[in-house]
Order: sequence, then structure tokens, then C-alpha cells
Amino acid sequence: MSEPTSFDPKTRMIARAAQEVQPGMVVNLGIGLPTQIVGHLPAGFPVCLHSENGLTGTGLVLAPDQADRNLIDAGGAYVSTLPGAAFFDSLTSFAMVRGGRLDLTVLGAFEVAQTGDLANWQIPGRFTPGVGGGIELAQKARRVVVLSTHCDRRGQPKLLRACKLPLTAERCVDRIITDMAVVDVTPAGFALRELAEGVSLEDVMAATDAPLALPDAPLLRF
Amino acid sequence: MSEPTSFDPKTRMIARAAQEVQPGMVVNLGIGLPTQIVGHLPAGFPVCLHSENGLTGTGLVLAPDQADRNLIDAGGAYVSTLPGAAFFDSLTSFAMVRGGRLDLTVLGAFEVAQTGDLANWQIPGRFTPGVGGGIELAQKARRVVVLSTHCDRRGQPKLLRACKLPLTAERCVDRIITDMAVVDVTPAGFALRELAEGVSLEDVMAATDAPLALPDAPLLRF
Amino acid sequence: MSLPDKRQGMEEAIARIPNGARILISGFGVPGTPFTLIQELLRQGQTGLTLVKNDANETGLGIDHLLASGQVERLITTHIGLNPRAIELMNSGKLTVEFCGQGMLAERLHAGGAGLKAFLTDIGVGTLLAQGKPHHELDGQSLVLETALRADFALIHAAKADPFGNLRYTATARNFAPVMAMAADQVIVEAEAVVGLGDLAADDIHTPGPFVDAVVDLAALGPLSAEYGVVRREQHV
Amino acid sequence: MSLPDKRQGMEEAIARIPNGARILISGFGVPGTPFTLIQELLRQGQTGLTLVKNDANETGLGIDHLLASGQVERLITTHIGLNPRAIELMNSGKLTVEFCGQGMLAERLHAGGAGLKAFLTDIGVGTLLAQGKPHHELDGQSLVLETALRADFALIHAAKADPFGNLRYTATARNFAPVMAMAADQVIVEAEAVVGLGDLAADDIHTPGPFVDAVVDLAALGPLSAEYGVVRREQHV
Repeated sequence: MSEPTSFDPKTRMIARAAQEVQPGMVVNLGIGLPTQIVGHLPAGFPVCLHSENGLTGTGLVLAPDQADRNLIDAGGAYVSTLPGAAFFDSLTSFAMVRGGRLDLTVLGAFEVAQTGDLANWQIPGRFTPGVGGGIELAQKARRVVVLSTHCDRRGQPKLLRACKLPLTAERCVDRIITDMAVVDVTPAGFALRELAEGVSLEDVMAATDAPLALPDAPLLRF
Repeated sequence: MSEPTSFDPKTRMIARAAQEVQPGMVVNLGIGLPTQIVGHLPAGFPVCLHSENGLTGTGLVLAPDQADRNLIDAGGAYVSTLPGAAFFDSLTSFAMVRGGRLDLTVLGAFEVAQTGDLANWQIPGRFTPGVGGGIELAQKARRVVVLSTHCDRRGQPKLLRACKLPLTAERCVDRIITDMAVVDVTPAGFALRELAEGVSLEDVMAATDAPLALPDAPLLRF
Repeated sequence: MSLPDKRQGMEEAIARIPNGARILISGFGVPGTPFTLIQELLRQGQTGLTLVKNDANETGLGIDHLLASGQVERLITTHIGLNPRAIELMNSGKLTVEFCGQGMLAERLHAGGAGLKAFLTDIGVGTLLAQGKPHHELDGQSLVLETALRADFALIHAAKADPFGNLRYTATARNFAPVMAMAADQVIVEAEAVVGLGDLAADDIHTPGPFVDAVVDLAALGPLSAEYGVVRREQHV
Repeated sequence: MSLPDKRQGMEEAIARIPNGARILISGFGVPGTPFTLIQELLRQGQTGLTLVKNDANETGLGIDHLLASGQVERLITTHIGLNPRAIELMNSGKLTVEFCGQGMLAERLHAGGAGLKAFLTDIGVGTLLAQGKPHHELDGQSLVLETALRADFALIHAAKADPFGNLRYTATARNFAPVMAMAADQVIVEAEAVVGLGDLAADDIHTPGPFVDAVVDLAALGPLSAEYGVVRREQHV
């Protein structure tokens, strides 16, 4: 793993998430923080980014004056494409997801349960934008990594024993990367793998509303 | 209806079947006699022929020395294409059929029942080539016309009270055009509409193994 | 033989839509939304509509006009997060919104277009989206039955069309257009350019002509409106 | 970022197929049949295979070689009328043949490729083909449950490929290739030409690269064999 290039917690968590992307993978990056992973991949890194609106070989986000009005990613940003990019329809796009061709998705979350349940689409009565393609990405990507702040804006833990919000998908999350820690979902529940620089074990445990198994080996830092 | 241009019974029945093709239609012509309908359409006639192997705008049959090795119709014949032809995959091709975009299909038959049941794929223990796309064409084209000799090679009637062979589809045939007659399938059974030149009413009734309702008006000849 | 000509005036094409119709509308965000056909539907004022569209566009864009004018009774969609009016209409009970997973919407339209009746999937099992839907057991697994979705009309934006209705889309403007163009009784297309028969290579057609009923030539109506978000006229087609 | 390179030698690609594998094979008659990959499978001699192919080709062509060699245990197909050997093997009980309607085969593969489990259709109701299949009632109609079809491998013929596995097919050689390339765990493609990344326009790709695992360059193996029925080298691509 490469050294973090910044001590800004947000940049650090994104850089850490970028290390989840392995050579040769097909990867879907959710709207928000996950999209920013692109900026942390080495030049020429062999990977195929999938945008569920119908694009593989997604490149970088473009300013409007460089953009093609017909070429956006699933978050609505104007993007460039790599040589070898392909355009296709929504039917094909989600067949790719559900058929097992998506090696990894990195998604945001409102809540993650220790069972791997994910809630990231609906806060009843307050914010109901719809589920988009999130269910299928969460349920069918071969590996699901959540990239999110450890707590919400009001300081409430997002890593819980059980989700309170409506689920996006059951038992789907493999790993959670936050501004504080890297946590895996195991059959026995949450397992702490790594701590962010400057964060103590006590900090993470206090910010997590579920048991957190500790590794036998010394905790890695990122 | 145009005058028959030949007294050859086979040519006459094909020419009669060509009159079923209306301007603007999307039409699938089955292997064998139905394919020969193309030769009886007026020049420039506005119609779209569909080949279920993945082609609309099918043109004429070509000799091998004029052919493109990648361009065949569903019967395996090399064909030309009209300006505006499109190639597509088998999924799209049958979506077109089942989704209701096929206005007419003309098919061959082993047997047709007075209920409109069609058997044209399997003679058990003797000839089992498989059903191909026949079921879907028979069941889902908006109009199904059978083009076939009135009797089989051993002189046995093909128009029956009930099919003896395994069915391709139930209650699907709208009209039968043979070397002897044009017969419609109505809720009350077979209804004779037209007689071929030189064929008597008695001939047709003797060659049909089911009741044949006669029209009130004089019988048309073709 | 020659392929039939389906070019038609926009007013006439849209006038076929009655009150209460169910209409599929292509597009994912701006790309692929048939803004001009939507404006004509706004002008003609058909009411009680059910729309099926990936998203509700944004305020002041696309189907938001039809929400604002009160022409829409029901919306089947995957996401309306960028349209506060849609959220407000839903929350106040003035608009019925049925949410569908994005790929599930595509598959329901495919099933409708392909003349299938329903399909069984594990997508959504155990979530709110599967609640109230019939479940079937298959090989010991509980699956959701998703029903086919068809409509009376589809309004489709294409980059190029020929007179027979063969279509090409550009880049990510393709999205739901191919499945929607297969899943409606009457398919009305607006094309940025109408080319001659044979000008589209047969290998390169995204939607074959038999699926299309009417081709409206946008170029004949003047320059594209600002709604199309003309940031750069790069040609993919 | 750059897109991964999937070019591979034919021997190595086919050697991944074990005895007893289920294999999808593209093609409708001659067009689209991967004759060269089939010849390599014949040479390597894997046995107990289940093949899924629209038809059984003709005597002395394509998968007929694998029937003659006894490598095939089971064939899922729509039509074998042009292959007397296939009919004879079936009638003598040496080959299990499962017949499927042609569009039903395409939809079963689509369901498999799209991660769905099954679908409900009225196709075949009341005929022999629906006998023994589960039926479900929906809206008062009795429907057949057709199950998704996937395989371990797919052998696909393409006109052009790039190193990432983006594919283009020519004319009616497309047929089952797109659905089959989506419905197997490992997809092996033979391409008449392998072009550079970016040489295929992104709007004009028939099968996107993520579905493909291995690209075999036919041009590197010499001229196309006579099996491809080279009557005229017209270029559609």
C-alpha cells in the first residue's frame, strides 16, 4: 500500500478506497465520494469503470466547456472516455451488473449493519429520491465497499447492529472505509482492519454502534 | 385481385398468397413455398420482410457467387437487402415477433385443424427437426396465413377436424391458401372463400377432412 | 419492394395521444430526453397521464413542465432526487410515484416489449421495494415476481433516423430508448437528423425500423432548444 | 487508467474448458459459428459436453465434428433438421436433445445473462414443448415458467474485436452471439480481426468488453477455413 499523500481525512479515506481497485477489474463508483477515487488511481492503471447509465471505459470528469452534451456519468457529471470505451443501453448495463461482470462497487451509505445490510436510499418522510440503480449494484457486484464518513452530520454512528432505515439490500457489504477506519463485515460481525492516522481505537469504538472485533496482528494505519 | 398469370397450380397459389401482403406491413415468410411470395410482389411495393435470424428489409435470394457469406435468411438462403435494412440479434428479432410488430406471417403446415390449431414441426419417430422459431411466429404474428398443398404427398387431407401431430400452436391460423382453395378459420370452423381455377367444390370437399362452410355469395376463383 | 415511409408532423403525431394515456419517455437526465415532443404534449394539454421515465428531470426541464401543468397523475420512475417539485407533489399526495430499481425498470420494459408476462428475480428480496409484490419459490429460493411493463405510447429521442424509423442514438443518450421503443403500441420518435434510406449502415442501427410508428424531424423545426444542454456539438454518430 | 488486455492464445483459452462443461456456441447456420474454436475443442478432446446452439450445423461442419467424435452428451437447440447425424444420434438415444423455441432460447439466455431466474410466457402453452414445465396462473391466464439458461463457457465468433473484448459482428452472423456472450462465466471470442483500443467507435460496439474474458485473433492463425463458407469477402464492418 502506498503512503497517504495528505493528512486531510477526506482525501485519506478516498486514497485508501482507491487501493481496493485491483488491476483488471470492472468497477462502478457511486455518486459523491466514491467518484473521487478516480483521481487516486495511478496513471495507466488497467481498470474499466462502469457508469450504469450506459458506459464502460469512463474517464475523467470534464468542465462544461470541454463536455459533450450527450456524455454523462450516472451522477450527471460530464465525463471523458478512455480508448476502448463502449456505449450501451440500460438493459445491457444492468445485465452486466446482475450477470456478475461487476467486480467491485464502491457506494455511499446512510447506515450499514453488522450483518452487511445497507441503507442508502430512503429516509422516510424526509428524503425520498428513489433507489436508482443502487439496489442492483449493492446486491450483485462481486464485492461491495462502502465509502462514507463514520458518523452522519449530527454525529450519529452509521455502523450499527441493525439498520433503522429502509434497506437497499440485505447482507451485501463486504468492507466499510471511513474517515476513521477500515472495517470488514464478517460472519461474526464488524471486524476492525485499519485505523486512520490520528484516530484511536477508543475513538472508533465510541463512534460505532455495534461490537468491533480487533485483529490479532497490530492494527494497520492509513 | 389481379388475374392469375399462370395456370400452374403451385404458381397460382403463391400468387394468391402474395395478395395477402398489404402495403406497410412487416411480414415473415416461412421456409419453402412462402419464401417464393417475394417474386409475386409488385416492384417498389412498400413492405418490410423480417427474417427471424436477425434481419429486416430482406431482399431477393442470391446465387452463391453473388452472396455475402454472412448474410442469409432464416432458411439459410443467401439474400440481398433493401436500402434501410437492419441487422439485429435473435433476442431483438423475437421481441419484434412476440411484441406485436409482425403484421403477417405465411407458414407451411403438416396439418391445420378447423379450430386454427397448427402442426408444422414434428412427425413423431419419423422427422423431428425441431421447432425453430415457428411457435412464436404462429402464436404471435397479428395474422397467420398457411400456404400449403391441400393434401400431403400420399393424398391425405391436411385440413382436419383436429390435428393428430404435435401442435406448433393452438388456435393461431387465420387463413389457409392451397392449390385448391382459400379457406378461412372462423369461430364456426373452416369457411371456403375461393376456389382455384379448374377445381370443383366437390373436389375441395373430398380433399378436406372437416366441414366446410360455403359463402352466400358466388365463390371467387383464383 | 421498398421500406415504408413513417415521417410525420409533430402536431399530428402527438395529437394521437388521448387523455389518460400511459407514456414511456426516454432519457437519463438530459441526454436522450425528447424535450421537443414533451413541449408539444405540454402545448396540446392531454391530462391524466401516466409517465414512465428513469428520472423526473430537473426543475424547469423536460417532464417537469408536465408535472407543473398538472397533466401527470402517476409517475413510474427510479429516481426523482433532482426535482424538488416532484418530491413535493409526491409528498402532498398530488402525484402517485411508483419507484422501481433502474435495471428492474429496464427488464420490465424488455419483458413488455418482448411479449413476456413477468419474470422472477432475487433483486429487492427483503427490502421495501419487494413488499406487496407476489413472491414465488424456485429451487428453494424466495423470488419476487416483477410484471412486464408496456404503454400506449413511447416518446423517444434519437440522434439519427431514416424514414422507415431505423434509429441511432449518441453516447449515453441511448439509455432507456431501445427498450422503450420496443414496449409501446405507438412509438413516436424525434430525430436530430433524418437521413435517407440506406444512409444508416445495417450493422449500426440501434433500434430497427419495425418498432417505430412515426418519425418527427427536429431539424425541420429549427435549432435545438436550450433544454438539450448544447455544450458542444461533438458528433458521435 | 487504461482498459485491460484480454488477448490470448487459442490453445490456452480452450484448455480452460474441462470435461463435462456446458458451452454456449454462437451461430445460426454458418454465419456466426466459431468454426476455429470448435476445431480446437475437437483437437483437445474434452468429453461429456453439453452444447447450447441454435442448430446442429450440417454434416461435416461446425459442431457436427463434436457430435461425430462423441464429445457431446447433450444438446440444447431449436432445430437440427439439416444434420442427419444429429437426428440419428437423438433417435438412437446416444444424444440427449432438448428443443427450445428460438426466441425462447434467446430469452432464456438473456435471463441467464441478466441474472434473472425465470420468466412467465404464454409461448408454447397447450403444446408438447410446454409439457412437464411448471405453469403459473397470472391474471387468470395459465403461463409457462421458462428458466434462465447460463453456461460455464461461451464460444463466440466476432468480425472485429479490440484487446479489451469489445466486439462487432457482421450482418446475420450476429444472431445469438450478444446474448450468449452475456450468459457464460467464461467467454472466449475468436475475431476475424483484432483492432486497436479506440478503433471501434463507442456507439458501434455490439458486445461491450466487460462480458468477454479471452480474445483469440483468427488473423494470426492464417486464412479462414473453408467452413466459414467464404463466398464473397464483402465488408460490412
